[in-house]
Amino acid sequence: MKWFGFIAVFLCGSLFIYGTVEFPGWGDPLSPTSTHVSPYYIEKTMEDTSVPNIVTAVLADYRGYDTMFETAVIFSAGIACLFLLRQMKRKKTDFRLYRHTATGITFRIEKGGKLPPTAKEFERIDGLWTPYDLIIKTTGRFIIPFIQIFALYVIAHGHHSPGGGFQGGVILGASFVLFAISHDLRSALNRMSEKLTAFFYTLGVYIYAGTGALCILLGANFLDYSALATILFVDPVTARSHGILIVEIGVGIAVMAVMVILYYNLVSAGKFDEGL
Amino acid sequence: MIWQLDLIILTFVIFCGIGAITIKDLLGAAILFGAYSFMMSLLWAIMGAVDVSFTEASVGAGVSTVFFVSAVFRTTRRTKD
Amino acid sequence: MVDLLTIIISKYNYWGYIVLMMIGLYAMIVKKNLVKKIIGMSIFQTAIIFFYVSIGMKKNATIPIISHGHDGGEHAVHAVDFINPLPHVLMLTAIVVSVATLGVALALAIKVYQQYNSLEEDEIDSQIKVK
Amino acid sequence: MSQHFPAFIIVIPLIAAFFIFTAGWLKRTYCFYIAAVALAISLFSSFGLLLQVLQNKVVVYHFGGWSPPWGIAYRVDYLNGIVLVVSAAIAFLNLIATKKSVEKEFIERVGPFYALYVLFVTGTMGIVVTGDAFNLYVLLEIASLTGYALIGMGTEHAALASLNYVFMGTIGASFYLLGIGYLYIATGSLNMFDIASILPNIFQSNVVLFAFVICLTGLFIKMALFPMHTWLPNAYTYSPSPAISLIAPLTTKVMVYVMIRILLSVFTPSFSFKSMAVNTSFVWLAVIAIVVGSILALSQQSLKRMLSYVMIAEIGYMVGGFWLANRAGITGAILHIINDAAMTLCVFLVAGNILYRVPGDSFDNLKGLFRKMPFSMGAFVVGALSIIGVPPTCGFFSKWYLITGGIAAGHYGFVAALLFSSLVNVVLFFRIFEIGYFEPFGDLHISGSMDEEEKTFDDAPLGMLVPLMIVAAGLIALGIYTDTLVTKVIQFAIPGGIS
Repeated sequence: MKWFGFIAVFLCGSLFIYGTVEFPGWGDPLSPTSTHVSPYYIEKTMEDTSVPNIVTAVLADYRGYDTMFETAVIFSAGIACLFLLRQMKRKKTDFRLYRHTATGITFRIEKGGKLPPTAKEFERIDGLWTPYDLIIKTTGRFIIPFIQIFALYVIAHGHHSPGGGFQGGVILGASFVLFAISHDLRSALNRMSEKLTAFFYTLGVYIYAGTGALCILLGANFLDYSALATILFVDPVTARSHGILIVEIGVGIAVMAVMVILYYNLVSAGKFDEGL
Repeated sequence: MIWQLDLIILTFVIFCGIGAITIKDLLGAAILFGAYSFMMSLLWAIMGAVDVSFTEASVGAGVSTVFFVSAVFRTTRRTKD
Repeated sequence: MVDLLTIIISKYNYWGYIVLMMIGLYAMIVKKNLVKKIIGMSIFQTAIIFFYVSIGMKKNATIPIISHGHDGGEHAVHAVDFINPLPHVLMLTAIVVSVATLGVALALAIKVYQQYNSLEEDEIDSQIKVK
Repeated sequence: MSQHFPAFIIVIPLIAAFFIFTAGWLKRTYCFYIAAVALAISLFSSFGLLLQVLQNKVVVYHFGGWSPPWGIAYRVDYLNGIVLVVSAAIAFLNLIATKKSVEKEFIERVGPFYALYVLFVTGTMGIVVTGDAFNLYVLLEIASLTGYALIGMGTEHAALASLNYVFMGTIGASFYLLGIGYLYIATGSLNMFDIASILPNIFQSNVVLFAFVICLTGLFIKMALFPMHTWLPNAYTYSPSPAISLIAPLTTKVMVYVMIRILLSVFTPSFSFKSMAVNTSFVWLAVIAIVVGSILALSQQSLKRMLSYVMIAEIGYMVGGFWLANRAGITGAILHIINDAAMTLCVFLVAGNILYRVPGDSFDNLKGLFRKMPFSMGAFVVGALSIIGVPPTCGFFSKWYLITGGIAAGHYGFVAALLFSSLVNVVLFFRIFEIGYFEPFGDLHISGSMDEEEKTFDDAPLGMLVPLMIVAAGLIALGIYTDTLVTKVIQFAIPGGIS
């Protein structure tokens, strides 16, 4: 099987390499790709939308419809993961593990047992893996705010520099994931519960699709942000720029929440009790 | 853009890719896949695709690796090939 | 000799994408482990993204962000000075699609593991046959 | 408002999907109604769109107000107008028909289920209506992702089957994307009709040739044509019944539509049929698909698995009919997309009804079903006769066009394969009729008296039966009005150059 696979792949690859013979050279400024559609974007973006980052402008305006479905893909991945893995009935484990914070001694409490009254000195820990590292926790606490600030900057500054809703959203989601890794899944769930996450990712796609629908209500085509000029009290070009910012924020929120929910589901295999 | 640099990183990418599918430990494969994605994002940055590179660095090298590690954590590290 | 070198320089990126794609395809055809197959699938998708990014490349051009200094001077923008942005846009979408597929595939792999207690395809097949 | 119909078809279900997901947390019963309203609006808009197409020939909609090569445009003509109405109708009817069995199977996951359902419909309808090659890929991925999730929640080995579908489906979609990349490198455009206007100058280029081959390979994997069909039987057998009666009629047929769209509108017939000269080999591939699918169907022992092999054979009909490259053959292929979608919906709905009342769908469990579920089995007879190709059901007419096309093209192998497959279908379905009609239900030794058997009438609930009856009546109506359909719509969908 191995050799068969190798030979098949090798033949297929040689065929593909034969296919590159008539490709225009790499980086050729005269190739059809560089001369047919793309010059319009490069030369007109500033006039049409006043957004210097051409990629953002094309992503959220010229081909904004694709990006709406990109958000929908992420949304359906979130729901799909929830649908496949989430176990609705909570099955309680037979025992719980607690650690005495001062000494680091671990207690195992059998089913039906109760904590001693001085419960504040104990913290619950995972059954499978019991990390206790002050350095990781502190570092996590220290850098997470900076990561989040950076993520918000990336979302907001997507007009002028690389970045935008999607990248910022992923970084924002990663900060929550980092929190869940450096502490544990329960404390992450306390701060960002499942329902809150679900609320956020529907909110994100509502913002995107809602902006598009608003444009229809204002008498233009779907996602034609220039129609927003009448309610934002700006000229149509600036309205496009603002429209792009609004949908980027929507994308950011949706992506952040989906990354978090995907992580929660995968790491706890749908049980939402303990994780990495 | 310097094509020699591009070529060197391309070689790295290919080796990381081969490593990710041959190593006999799923956790190692997940980490190597992260390295692969990171090298890939460098490659794209060299080619001037800054936005794509940014996305790949955050998605491929960041979140995807976490997903792989958590899936391996919930299943098994063992693999026969 | 110089001609050969020019050909290689102008084409090796496309060959690189083919090599990566074939690595992914090989993993998906030959490997029996499901997570390995998923890794192969991701490599396969990244290779195609790599191909698109290579298409967008333009020599002697800069990244597709128009510099608009605060001096207020508007410079004329020429298409030859900037790298083609369209493939980048398409590939942002494709990366999102690939991470979405990855999430669903890993969820399914976890479900398979819960059911058969194994990730190896041949072991799962033998379990199915016994039943 | 009517100029926004192309947007409504896609956007209303999309927004509804988000509402459904939110409603799932608040009150589960709302989910179904929101989905029903959204799909009804979608169906209504697609009807309105078809009427507009009948008047104006082509309806174009620019998203974001940008004109085509730069922005994304929807372009609806006769071909996708009719496919759109059929897919919207199927999605709506199936939603109504499966309400009860969704409540039975996914009581705790109603919200996510309906959200995925509506997203799947969004993706599928988007594929049909879009005029942008890359947009098609994104929508294809939405339809596939939701499909993987819906199939993965099925019984027995569903998760594994779904994971295999993920691998094959991703390879297929990625190949399609790669093919579009090759087209992009050759033309620099992504809009289908813009590409079509540039391509004639560079037909000799081997990049275009590779784009053609790669695109087709990807689409063949997605539509499960014979050598690439391995994902289909397992995925369809183990998937939950309310999902499969949606996925089976839509996925593969829509992919056939995409093939026709790409070859007729992007590569244009003069390239696909004349310069390539591959018609006959593709028809032979289809012949093999038909024969192998039929033979494999004979050896199956359970209803859904048998039906999925029948579908592999049906894919062969459409692909073969299209590659006959004459007017009758292509008419037959387009007509068969519509008819086959309706027939598949009918038989899979019956399978769903049977599974609602009976523990399994293996042939042993079908004994005496005609007495137990007379209405469902009545609809099954109509669906089966249509698949076999008995007039006045619709299956006969599309087969008639296909055979006429085969004879006109002088391809007797295809004609023979069609007749062979019809014969095999006769054997397949009459075997089921026999089991269902003549063999008594359950064990006679335990409860043998006549009174007991009189009481065993236990058909599916009315809410499931009425839509099924509508579908069965629709099969006959489609058959009766075939002539109108062909003269009013389908003949304009085929470009003029084809005789």
